[in-house]
Amino acid sequence: GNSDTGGDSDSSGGGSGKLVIGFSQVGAESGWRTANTNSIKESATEAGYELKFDDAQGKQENQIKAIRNFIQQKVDVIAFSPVVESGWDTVLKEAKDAKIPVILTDRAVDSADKSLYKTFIGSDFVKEGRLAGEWLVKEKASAAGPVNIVELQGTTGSAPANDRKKGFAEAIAANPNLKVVASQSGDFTRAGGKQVMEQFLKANPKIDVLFAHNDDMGLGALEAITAAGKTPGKDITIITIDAVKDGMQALADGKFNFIAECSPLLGPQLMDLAKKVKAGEEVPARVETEETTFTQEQAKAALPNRKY
Amino acid sequence: MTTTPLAASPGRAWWRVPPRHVPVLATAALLLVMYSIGVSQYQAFSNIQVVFNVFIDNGFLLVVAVGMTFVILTGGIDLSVGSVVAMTAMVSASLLGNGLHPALVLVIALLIGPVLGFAMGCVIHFFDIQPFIVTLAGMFFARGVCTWISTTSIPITDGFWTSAAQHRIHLGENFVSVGALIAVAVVAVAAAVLAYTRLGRNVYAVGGNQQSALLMGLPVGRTKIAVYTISGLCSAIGGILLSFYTLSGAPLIAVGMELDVIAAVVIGGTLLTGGSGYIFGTLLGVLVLSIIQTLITFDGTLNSWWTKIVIGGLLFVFILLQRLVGIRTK
Amino acid sequence: MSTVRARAAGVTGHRLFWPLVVLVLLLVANAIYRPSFLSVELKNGHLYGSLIDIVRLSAPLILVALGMSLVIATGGIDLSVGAVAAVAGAVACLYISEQPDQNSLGVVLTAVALGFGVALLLGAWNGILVAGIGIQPIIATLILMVAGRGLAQLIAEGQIITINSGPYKVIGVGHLLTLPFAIVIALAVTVLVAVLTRRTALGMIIESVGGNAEASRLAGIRSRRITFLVYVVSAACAAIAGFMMTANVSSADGNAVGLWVELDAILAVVIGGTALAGGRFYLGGTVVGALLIQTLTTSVYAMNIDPQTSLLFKAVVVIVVCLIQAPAFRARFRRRRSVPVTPVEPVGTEKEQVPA
Amino acid sequence: MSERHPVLTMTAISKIFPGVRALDGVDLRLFPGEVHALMGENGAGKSTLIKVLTGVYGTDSGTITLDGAEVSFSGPMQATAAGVSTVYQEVNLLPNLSVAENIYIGREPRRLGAVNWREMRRRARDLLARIDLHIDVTELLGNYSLAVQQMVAIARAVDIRARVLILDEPTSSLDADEVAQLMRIMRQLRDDGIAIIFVTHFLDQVYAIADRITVLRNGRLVGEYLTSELPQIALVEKMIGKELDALERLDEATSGEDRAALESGTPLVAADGLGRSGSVAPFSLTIHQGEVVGLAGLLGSGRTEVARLFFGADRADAGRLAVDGTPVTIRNPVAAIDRDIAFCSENRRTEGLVGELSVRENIILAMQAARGWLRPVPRRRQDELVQHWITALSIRPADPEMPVRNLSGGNQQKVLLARWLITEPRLLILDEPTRGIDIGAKTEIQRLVAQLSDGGMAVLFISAELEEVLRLSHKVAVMRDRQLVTELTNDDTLDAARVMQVIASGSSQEGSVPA
Ligand SMILES: Nc1ncnc2c1ncn2[C@@H]1O[C@H](COP(=O)(O)OP(=O)(O)OP(=O)(O)O)[C@@H](O)[C@H]1O
Ligand SMILES: Nc1ncnc2c1ncn2[C@@H]1O[C@H](COP(=O)(O)OP(=O)(O)OP(=O)(O)O)[C@@H](O)[C@H]1O
Ligand SMILES: [Mg+2]
Ligand SMILES: [Mg+2]
Repeated sequence: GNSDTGGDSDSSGGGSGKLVIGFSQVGAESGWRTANTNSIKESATEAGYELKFDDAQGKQENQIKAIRNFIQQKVDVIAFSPVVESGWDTVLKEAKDAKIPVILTDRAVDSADKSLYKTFIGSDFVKEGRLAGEWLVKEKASAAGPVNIVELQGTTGSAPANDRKKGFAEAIAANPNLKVVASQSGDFTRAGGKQVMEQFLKANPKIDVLFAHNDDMGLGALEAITAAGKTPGKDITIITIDAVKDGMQALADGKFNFIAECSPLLGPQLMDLAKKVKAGEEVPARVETEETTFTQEQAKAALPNRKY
Repeated sequence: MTTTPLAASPGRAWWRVPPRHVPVLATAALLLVMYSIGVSQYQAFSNIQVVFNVFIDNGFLLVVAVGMTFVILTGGIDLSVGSVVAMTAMVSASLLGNGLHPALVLVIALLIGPVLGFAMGCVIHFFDIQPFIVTLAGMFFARGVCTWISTTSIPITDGFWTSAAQHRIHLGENFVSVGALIAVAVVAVAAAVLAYTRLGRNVYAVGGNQQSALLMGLPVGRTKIAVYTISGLCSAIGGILLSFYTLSGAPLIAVGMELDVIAAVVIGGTLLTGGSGYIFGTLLGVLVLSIIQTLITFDGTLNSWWTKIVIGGLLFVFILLQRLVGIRTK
Repeated sequence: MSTVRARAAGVTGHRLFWPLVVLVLLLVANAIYRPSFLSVELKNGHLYGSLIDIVRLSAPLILVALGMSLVIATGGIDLSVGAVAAVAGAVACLYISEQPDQNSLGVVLTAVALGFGVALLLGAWNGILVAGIGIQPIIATLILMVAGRGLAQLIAEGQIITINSGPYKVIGVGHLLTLPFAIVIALAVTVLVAVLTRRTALGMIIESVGGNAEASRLAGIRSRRITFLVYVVSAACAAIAGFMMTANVSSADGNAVGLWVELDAILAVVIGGTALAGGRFYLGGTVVGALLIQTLTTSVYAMNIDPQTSLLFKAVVVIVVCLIQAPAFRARFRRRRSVPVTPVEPVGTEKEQVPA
Repeated sequence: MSERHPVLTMTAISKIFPGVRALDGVDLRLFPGEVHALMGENGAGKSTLIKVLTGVYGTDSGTITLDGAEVSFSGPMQATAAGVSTVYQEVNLLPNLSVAENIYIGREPRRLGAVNWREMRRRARDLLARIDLHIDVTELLGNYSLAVQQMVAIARAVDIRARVLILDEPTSSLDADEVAQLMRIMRQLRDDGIAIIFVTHFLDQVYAIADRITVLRNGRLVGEYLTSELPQIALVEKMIGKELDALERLDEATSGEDRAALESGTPLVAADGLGRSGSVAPFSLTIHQGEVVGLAGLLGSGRTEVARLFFGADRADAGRLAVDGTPVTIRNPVAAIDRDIAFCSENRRTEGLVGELSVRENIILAMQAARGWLRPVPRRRQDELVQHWITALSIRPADPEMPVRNLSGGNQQKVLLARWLITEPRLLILDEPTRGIDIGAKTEIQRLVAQLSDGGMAVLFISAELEEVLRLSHKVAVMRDRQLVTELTNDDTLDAARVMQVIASGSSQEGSVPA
């Protein structure tokens, strides 16, 4: 029932009653995000906590509003995946004043005052980009001539797009033969990835590598590559990030070459942290999600047990 | 049958509300009903702070909606507002980051919006181009400036900005922010301008019938340019408030805000065809959107997609009731 | 000589002249950047090239914009087209994904019919709100714009539905007589809408409702029915666009399908010369507008314009289009041309004047 | 005459619209303290001349001097500021604002820089009281009838202290009383030394008030005359450019002789206690085939409302309606048109024409609507019909593809009439069909009505001009205060004075059927 959910706001003792977590999600803009939401919801149910879930529909304003409302409702712990990095100090201060601990998930904030939140749990986008780049450097170590790379960026101005681009660029700087010849935004969508790739293929006669900031754009680009009469995975090496099911399938099928995982399954770790934070235990300032990378063989092995 | 007196003026007694105020009052009443539902359903909803938060969290939306009300009253539309808000915040953040004096930044930031608005108004008036397309170009332009400045968000650490952002004005146990007060002040000024100045009258006149207004010797062009400038100014103020609110400039902030703003204005009873509506209505419109949002957050059980469906549903119920009340009193 | 000039005046005075000029300029710019841009070759019996891409990619936009033209002609606006496209695509893909044999033509036809049916319902919903209850169109369709996205996600439970259906894929990437099938569909629908509105009296009736609804009612036109109808047509067009978009990538993404297509569609309609206030509509103009918008997007990719500045580039082009299209703007840069004037009958009487 | 200097001179004014030379070297002189009538057929260029003067349109050539100084207004705002106050032909006010605002917008009384609403209302009330209009000035203007709006427009123009006052067909929607009021005000202003340009198609009014007449034809100046030196017949001849023969010989078109024949048989349309609360009190009225029923009454007496009930434009909430003796419910115009009823609305701009569509499209609109969208009227047939009526009603310019909004006021009215005539209705409701139409065309329309009724068409005829009603109708129904008070048979004894008396007293002593 929803009419009584606001009722247990007085259970601030932590010992009595259920732990109440207010969680503000960015939105439901991708399958990845939905998996992330589901993981958090399921873990909360399993742990027996009460979860107040809010969907900010991709707007920072909405998230700030939601956090304010959580403060009003005197939840025990506030967790949220910030839409953007900056701009949280004011509301986080209010949370601090109300003595409600805050946990950041998935994306970090750039507050100078680190005491505003207890911990961060999530992936490191720069690292994902770097992993992708490092694999490529190793893969093409023997390449004699120049290697032409095209890049499919995420939504212009979004944190994952910025960071993954940065990490990748840093990594491939190791080999001057590796050169990004074209880089455009595919808005993280399949249709966008396909449309941009079509033009890349026409504009650049020799493309050796495609780096896509997420699986979906990579999957869209696959279609463009096939339509242009090339063999994905062979003629063009494809590297993506995320490792959602469709992406893993493509990897297992040999159409992708490498995926750096960005795991959405933060739920269990988050619940664990929430409990510790509420109990006043020490927690590390930064908890990274357990993530890995996949090659084609690893994907074949992992695919049967993937949850999302 | 005896001769009925010439029912010339739709006669009415003093206690009856003029028919054209009915929609606004109906909206206000419905808003109260909605609020009561929230209070009865969710415990903490009755805190006064919830009401204050509505103003704190929607200050910039309110200010921008005020500007949009002027534009829509003339029968125009301004799609650039969301981007101009973002651009203002972005410019402020980057200038502050470069160590410019906050007062100077404030002036510059407050100038950019009106200048762009003025330019758009001139194009709309002198070249007789549809506002939709001109302001859409303005929207691309302003957003382009945002990403051009930086693709990453820029934090603001300036002392003036942070104190304006974090200063709380206490009213009893509760508090409001500086931004909320500015927003309320803008609403008051705008309402006065619309009701008590020539500009205000001309705005309604242009919206009523541009051709007639012209023939009546009213400054149609000047009025049209003025409203887009005002809208630009309001967007600039909104941008400043947003930069207070988030203490940063982000290139992708306030995307799609123009739709929220237009929705708020129209829910407030302003006709999109122009000539009829009130600032007070716009205030109510913003409150309605915000209460819907608050209700959903307080509920806290909705799925992402159910959130959207419920927002749409509540909007529908609200509009429907508003409409039915309107018809009933006709 | 003078006829040449008159004819030139007639051509440059045409509504579509300037949008077409900009379109050609964009293509020329692309060709200069990369000469092969304009080349069209035949690969495995399919036409292949950037120009073909542009037309194919603009197909969904053309469809949505056609429906939007009719809505705008009645003085309305339909913000929900993107959401409707997403819902229709999601319904079709969901149905296909649940069938054992995704490659069966029957399955695909059923799926398309289902998606189409749902879209018609959504269109009818919009129509009832606007024509029946009398809610302002922008708000009435905003409701569905928000809720429809939710619906699309609900159908797919927030996931991307991936399908593997040959026949369905044809809608997006198939070919017919060397032409991409999407182009064929867009062409067919354009012709259909044109015939329905211009070969019958429907177009004029729509324009009359948009021009003056009350006068039309008093002339015996069922204004409400017409208004209702255009929203249904708009939803139907959006649905086809939705199939195309989802078929293009063989997957339905409740969030991404048709995102912001309503803005592009309105822009296309307006560039095409239809006034947002309602009244006259120009289907040909709408098609040109849609092509122009897609060319703009493709140019950004093809010329590899930095994504950071691509919006500024778009803004400049849109401003240029609307400026040179505006007669008031061109009038400032042009000598006054003599206008053919119908001769008046001579007035017999001398001018007479009486003293003051 | 004494040596006076004109306050305004326009010399060799030309104005070209795409495809139309609306003005061709026209001169106009205007002296202080005179009423100067500007005359001409529909489309002669009167309104255009005025709009050129006030800067709505730019001139293609020619000069304008005001008080000896050459001026060129960029718009009405400048013209008003220079002392030229104008009432344009179509009522150009703002229906979304209150009456008081409409009068004072642009020069609102202010206190401390803020609009002083109370003062504005007070002044508006006083001003309207001076022209005998007692209405709620806080009410939206749009809620009042066209006639009231016209009076408000006049009040606005008159209240602006101007040197030149221009009235473009101000009387077309006014009835006799209002016209008298207006004349009184005009005389007063003239005596104060204000120069007035007066456009009208009513010759009586011209001769009652104008000192001087300028005649235009086809965009050219025919001449300037002193009223006292120009007989009516000569004026008409100058306007239409040919000898005026059988123009005025219509009087015997109707007579009471065939009344008995008309009244026999079931009436074509019979209203029994038809009414709508808040609009018209229940009334009964029958109209037979071939009969012309005139509706007489003062402004706002409810004539339009009666017409709208017959047509289903408003829904009746009381009483019954029978067509051919069978009871019918007419809920909307479609139902009325199905029963061969046509309604030519008085307010052509908001309820009649679709300005953006062409003359052709406007003319076939009703016919097309009746056929349904699937069966378009073949283009050839459209052209035939349209061409026929353009010639028959001499619609100018005779270009069927011209947007109707570019036509002169009178020609627009003719287009509206043509729309309904091609549907060949059995009952034609004409609400002020001759408003703003020049005498030539007016006679033409009157002749047409007589002809149609001879051919068996029933006509419900509403006009502010009592003479016209009497000339055409077999029967006159008198309205007063939104009630139908009586019906008068139009026999030889009935004249305008009688009808006026009935209107004034609200009852008739003899020969009447109580409502
Ligand atoms: N905006 C316009 N565009 C094109 N033609 C126009 C426009 N305005 C007027 N005309 C044409 O100019 C001519 C003169 O019109 P005008 O309105 O001056 O006539 P008028 O003398 O006032 O007639 P009426 O007695 O019917 O009001 C007409 O042929 C009309 O069609
Ligand atoms: N002199 C007046 N004073 C106040 N109200 C008036 C006056 N004249 C008309 N009205 C208003 O005008 C409105 C419309 O009247 P209506 O159109 O029914 O009259 P009508 O008989 O058709 O007159 P007409 O067609 O000559 O304008 C009525 O609501 C009435 O209140
Ligand atoms: Mg005229
Ligand atoms: Mg009337």
